[in-house]
Amino acid sequence: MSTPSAAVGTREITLGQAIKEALAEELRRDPTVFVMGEDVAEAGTAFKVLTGLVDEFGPERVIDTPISEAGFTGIGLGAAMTGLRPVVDIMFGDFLTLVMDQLVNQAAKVHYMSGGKLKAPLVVRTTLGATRRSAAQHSQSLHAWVSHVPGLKVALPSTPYDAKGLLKTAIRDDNPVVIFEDKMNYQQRGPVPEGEYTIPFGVADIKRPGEDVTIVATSSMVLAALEAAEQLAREGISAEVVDPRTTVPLDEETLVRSAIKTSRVIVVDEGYERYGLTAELASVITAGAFYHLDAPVKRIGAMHVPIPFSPVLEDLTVPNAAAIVEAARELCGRR
Amino acid sequence: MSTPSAAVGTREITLGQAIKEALAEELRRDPTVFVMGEDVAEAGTAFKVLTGLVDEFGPERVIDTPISEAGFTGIGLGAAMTGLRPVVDIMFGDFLTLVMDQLVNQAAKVHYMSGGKLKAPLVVRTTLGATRRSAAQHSQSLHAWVSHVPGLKVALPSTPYDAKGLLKTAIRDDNPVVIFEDKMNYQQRGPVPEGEYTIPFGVADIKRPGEDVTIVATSSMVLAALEAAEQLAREGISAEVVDPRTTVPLDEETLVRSAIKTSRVIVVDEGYERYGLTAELASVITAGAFYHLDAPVKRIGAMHVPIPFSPVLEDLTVPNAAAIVEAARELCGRR
Amino acid sequence: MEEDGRVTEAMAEALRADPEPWLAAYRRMLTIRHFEEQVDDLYRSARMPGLAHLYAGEEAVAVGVCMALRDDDYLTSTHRGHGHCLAKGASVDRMFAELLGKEAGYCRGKGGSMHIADQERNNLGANAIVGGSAGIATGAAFSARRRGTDQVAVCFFGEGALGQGLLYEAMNMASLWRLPVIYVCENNLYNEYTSYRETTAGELTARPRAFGIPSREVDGQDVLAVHAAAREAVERGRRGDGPSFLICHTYRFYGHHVGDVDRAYRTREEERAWREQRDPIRLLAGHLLEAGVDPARLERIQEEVMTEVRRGVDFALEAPYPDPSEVSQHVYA
Amino acid sequence: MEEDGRVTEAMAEALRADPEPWLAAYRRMLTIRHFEEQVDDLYRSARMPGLAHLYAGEEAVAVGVCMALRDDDYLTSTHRGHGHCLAKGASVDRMFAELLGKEAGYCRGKGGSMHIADQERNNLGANAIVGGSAGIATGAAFSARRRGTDQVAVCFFGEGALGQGLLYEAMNMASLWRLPVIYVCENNLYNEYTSYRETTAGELTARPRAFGIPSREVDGQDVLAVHAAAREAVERGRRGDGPSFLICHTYRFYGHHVGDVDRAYRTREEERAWREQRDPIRLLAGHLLEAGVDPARLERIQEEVMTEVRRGVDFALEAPYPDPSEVSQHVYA
Ligand SMILES: Cc1ncc(C[n+]2csc(CCOP(=O)(O)OP(=O)(O)O)c2C)c(N)n1
Ligand SMILES: Cc1ncc(C[n+]2csc(CCOP(=O)(O)OP(=O)(O)O)c2C)c(N)n1
Ligand SMILES: [Mg+2]
Ligand SMILES: [Mg+2]
Repeated sequence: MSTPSAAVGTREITLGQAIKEALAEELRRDPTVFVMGEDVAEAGTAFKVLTGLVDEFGPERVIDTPISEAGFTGIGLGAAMTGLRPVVDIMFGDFLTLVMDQLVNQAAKVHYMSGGKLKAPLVVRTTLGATRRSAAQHSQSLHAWVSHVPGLKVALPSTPYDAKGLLKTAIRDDNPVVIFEDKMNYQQRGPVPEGEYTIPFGVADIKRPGEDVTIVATSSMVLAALEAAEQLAREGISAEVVDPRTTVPLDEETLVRSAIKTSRVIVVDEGYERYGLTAELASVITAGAFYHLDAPVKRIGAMHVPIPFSPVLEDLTVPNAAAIVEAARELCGRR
Repeated sequence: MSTPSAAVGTREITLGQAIKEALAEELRRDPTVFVMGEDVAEAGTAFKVLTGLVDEFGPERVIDTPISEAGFTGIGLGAAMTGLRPVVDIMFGDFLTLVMDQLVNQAAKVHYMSGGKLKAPLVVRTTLGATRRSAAQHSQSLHAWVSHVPGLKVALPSTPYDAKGLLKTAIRDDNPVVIFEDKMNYQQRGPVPEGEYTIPFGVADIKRPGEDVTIVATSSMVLAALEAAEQLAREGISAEVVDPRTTVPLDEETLVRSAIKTSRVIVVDEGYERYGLTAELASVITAGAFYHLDAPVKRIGAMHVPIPFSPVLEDLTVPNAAAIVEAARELCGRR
Repeated sequence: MEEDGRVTEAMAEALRADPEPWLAAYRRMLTIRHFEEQVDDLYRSARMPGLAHLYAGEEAVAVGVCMALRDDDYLTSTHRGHGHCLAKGASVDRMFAELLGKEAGYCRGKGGSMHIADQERNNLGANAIVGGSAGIATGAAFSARRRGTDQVAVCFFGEGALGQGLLYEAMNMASLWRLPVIYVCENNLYNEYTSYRETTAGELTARPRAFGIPSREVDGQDVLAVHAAAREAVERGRRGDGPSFLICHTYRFYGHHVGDVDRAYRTREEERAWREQRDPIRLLAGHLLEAGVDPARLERIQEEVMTEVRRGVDFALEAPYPDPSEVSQHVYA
Repeated sequence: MEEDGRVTEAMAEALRADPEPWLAAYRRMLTIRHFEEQVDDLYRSARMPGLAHLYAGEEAVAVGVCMALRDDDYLTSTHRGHGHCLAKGASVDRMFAELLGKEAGYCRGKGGSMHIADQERNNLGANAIVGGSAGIATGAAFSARRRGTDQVAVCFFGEGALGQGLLYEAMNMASLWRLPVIYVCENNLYNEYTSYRETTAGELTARPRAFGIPSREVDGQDVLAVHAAAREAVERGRRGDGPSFLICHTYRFYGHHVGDVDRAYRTREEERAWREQRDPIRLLAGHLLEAGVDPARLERIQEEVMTEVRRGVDFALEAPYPDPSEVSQHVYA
């Protein structure tokens, strides 16, 4: 697992702080980088993740926009095509619905359509995750949509360490990158080295090694998977937790290798299960490890319903540790 | 296969004519139905599919709009919520990028968010399919996106018969339905009964029965699959071609049954392969038929590249009969 | 707004002649105020899930507009939608139930504060996407027209929604097709935590006019002025003369949402000035007393409203949550 | 457009004083015309894949605007983009190669007619999404501003793009941030097959003004008038005074695209009137001859242009297609 050993100069910070650090470092390093979005400056975003950033870099580089997601994503794209490196903030992942044209028909295709002559080093930061009691239009995890689109790269950090390293890589990448942050985990703490580092795209991380069953988990579901692995360990089942970290590019090899080792696989993602991430990951693993698998890859995604407001209902719609433990027991023939 | 026997009153008409017939019949049957979109009236759409419709039903029910996809989809939704049954025309499926908020955050969720008290009987007609030399922004097949969203139903007709029956069902459905037409197949002819009929959603159609290998194909790929099946038959391989016809609801049972029968499965779809339709169909089939499969389900989708203009390149990006034949031979150990 | 001044004078006379409708308006505004104070309390006492955007301070807008509507007229609302819902006639108890995620709520607890709707009164619902209902409201007006009724549709939105392109697409078609829709822009000076002046170029009134839609600025704290303007717009719609646009200048007395307590983006002085000099409820009470209404009546109304709100909260707190099986119901009709 | 009348007079004098720049403009306009006629021929003779939207008839707009630009100024274009590309200085042969899907094309044959771009002259490309480049052009202006250059960005679009909300979102920010972008609306009277009058409510000029952007109507067939207005807008942008909006009234001599041959949505009379009385190339030739330019020069230019275009087509027809391996290149930088 590639999180730092308790080396000199490693501290525990929150996911939110890790993201702010990544932005601050890149803003310092590269004058062409800037941040733009609704209430990102004085307010430091609706999630208070960027508090103070504008004080260091000024309103010229940390820019409050009107409530015009399509418009400022397009402006970000134009800036990216002409020498700048914008980091555009889309407050809730649900609002990606408003920028799909700028992202998919424009940003993703500029490099290809121009025969490789134009580039769009645009970063879109947005959120995913439910159970915040924010109801159907503020709780979706829509990363499957952008993962489906050639020309876009997609990152799904699950820890403060990954968030900082992946965001810095995204900013330095010459392609449009969409990075999804789990809005429920901004306060989650984890070790992050003092020094400069980046995390390459397309390299999965084994968050916990194991032998009996592989749990491939993304973003918000990595914590659930680790919790499940703990529980399973107590029951004598050794679970390996693999976090792809980026869906495009996807580290197929690491996923398949783990599947071949354990011969039992669960794929967990907070997006809708149908036509979502779990289908692709399950298919890739099945294609690569078919003859080693004891059973079909078990998919666990969000229920096929709009996310309800009522807490008693909302909690039923997203995967959790208990569901993962259930699935693992079943795969391992423990019932 | 549920296309009509050469019964009395069955004629050969084109897919485009079938669609116009479905609309004309529903416009006649139900005064609350209306059609709205860019150039749908006098021009009869950019594909000339609705030519003449406005002459029978007038500009009050076949309505030309400004170039405002989000706006008129929203207006369609508001009309649907208040007693009408709009059929909204989105000229190219690529423009779905502009209506995702109205479709996904609004139409798909209205019924659920209101606790079942509001309804949105909205139909969105749009297109998919490449090789028209229309380049990256007019050639995508984005049906995976909407299939991922609870609250939406999605139909993918592959024949004139299915197109007419599914469109009529869509118009009578009380939910938002997105129906994708293959823009390259509007001239394709097929048998369609004179009389009234509809086709239920969630019922796959076996377009060609077979024993050795199952080819699950959607929309534009059904023709390619049938062509491949012909070729394979000549080689002594009996291929069964299954067309799901709707992705939501999905007839999992028929797909799995065929897979169990043949033990070899190919899934073909013109959308991008990664994080697309083939992943879900392959996963559903694998989950249901795992212990009966000789090999992992073979997925064939569009190449992970924006669709290039140059014909010599574009033709390489979409699946075709040859690729299907290749895959079938391999699955059947014929090489 | 000299014109509105005159209108208000006319209304004031009408009020003196027959205070009853204005006493009803007073009751509604007071109900909204107490409802929202209750919501804030429910949040602070951790008895309400999630957040809520309070309408307190803006009551004259929703009530002044909805007084001009019939039950069968349509309305679309926003994330700050409790006031619109109550003004259209929803009942306090079922609204509280919705905010607490209870089955007795208007949406069976599935919508919550940001999606509250009242189908019985053609309130098509609050919308958590800023500007997201511009098309829906315009479509409802289109539908009324097509069905040959004289219903109108009111589209409430905050000034922040002027940033959303959808609004302009919808206004263009409403104007082309002369649809009976009234766009009501509630300018409470802030898009979340940012002053609307930093997000809005040019003249507000010029936006609708650019699409051939008559627009008018109104003092959103004066229910008489709002109602006068709304009545005109509604009549215009019913006559088939097309859409109208009202810009109501108003202010939210609380933060952007119940959790927005420090409010560094605006001064306490500004807040005090609005609360003390521009409270729409106090202003209406003043009109009523001037008109010779017995202060005791206002007090009685106050007591009745407080009782109703208290009963509503108690009802909601005791009401049962939806059955778990509800989770997969109503995905499809 | 009396004001533009005066401007034209001034320009006419300038033209008499020094006809050279206008002879260059004449050459560009003529190149566009012959280029498009060639494209039509390639389509009708089935030698070009797909369709193309011809700019013939609108030459004065692209050329008049681009004459006011430097090579390093930015430009975004539309599905009807050949004219913009040539006016910015692209070469005929590589353009034909792109339209035929050849590797020698500006986009290696991967973009085609609807995505043609010319990176060497900061033409950020044609866009097949109506209004799709409003944000990109505004962002290029933002970038110029942030990088401290005095570059400007021109956003060309048809009047149909006035239907797209994105344009209003972008104009609002351009105005708020005083960005050096010039929105050039080419009003050729039709959105595809529908008259713009059926799709556009209110006054065209009021749309940008509603966002505080000065707007001006120009005779799009008079390159002198277009250039005068464009020069002013460009200077304004370079000075840091913010965006401008030009509405150029023009006409496409061909159908919406090369396959649109019956054109039932407009009359042959209307077409004839524009072709005979409002041909921008004839109008400029008239100015030049009045100014005493030797007719022989115009003829020579005509011959040179025709040769260049013929050579360009031959080059493109003979040029090789991209290697199949190109298909998966340039997906990611
Ligand atoms: C499309 C969209 N973008 C951003 C948000 C987040 N958001 C919620 S309320 C709000 C401010 C809205 O301001 P305004 O429209 O003036 O309404 P007010 O809150 O002032 O009543 C924002 C940005 C959203 N809900 N929808
Ligand atoms: C968003 C979008 N909607 C629809 C289309 C289909 N379409 C292509 S060109 C066109 C008409 C554009 O009219 P206008 O903007 O006036 O440009 P013109 O063709 O007249 O130059 C339409 C509707 C498109 N390309 N993009
Ligand atoms: Mg506001
Ligand atoms: Mg036009």
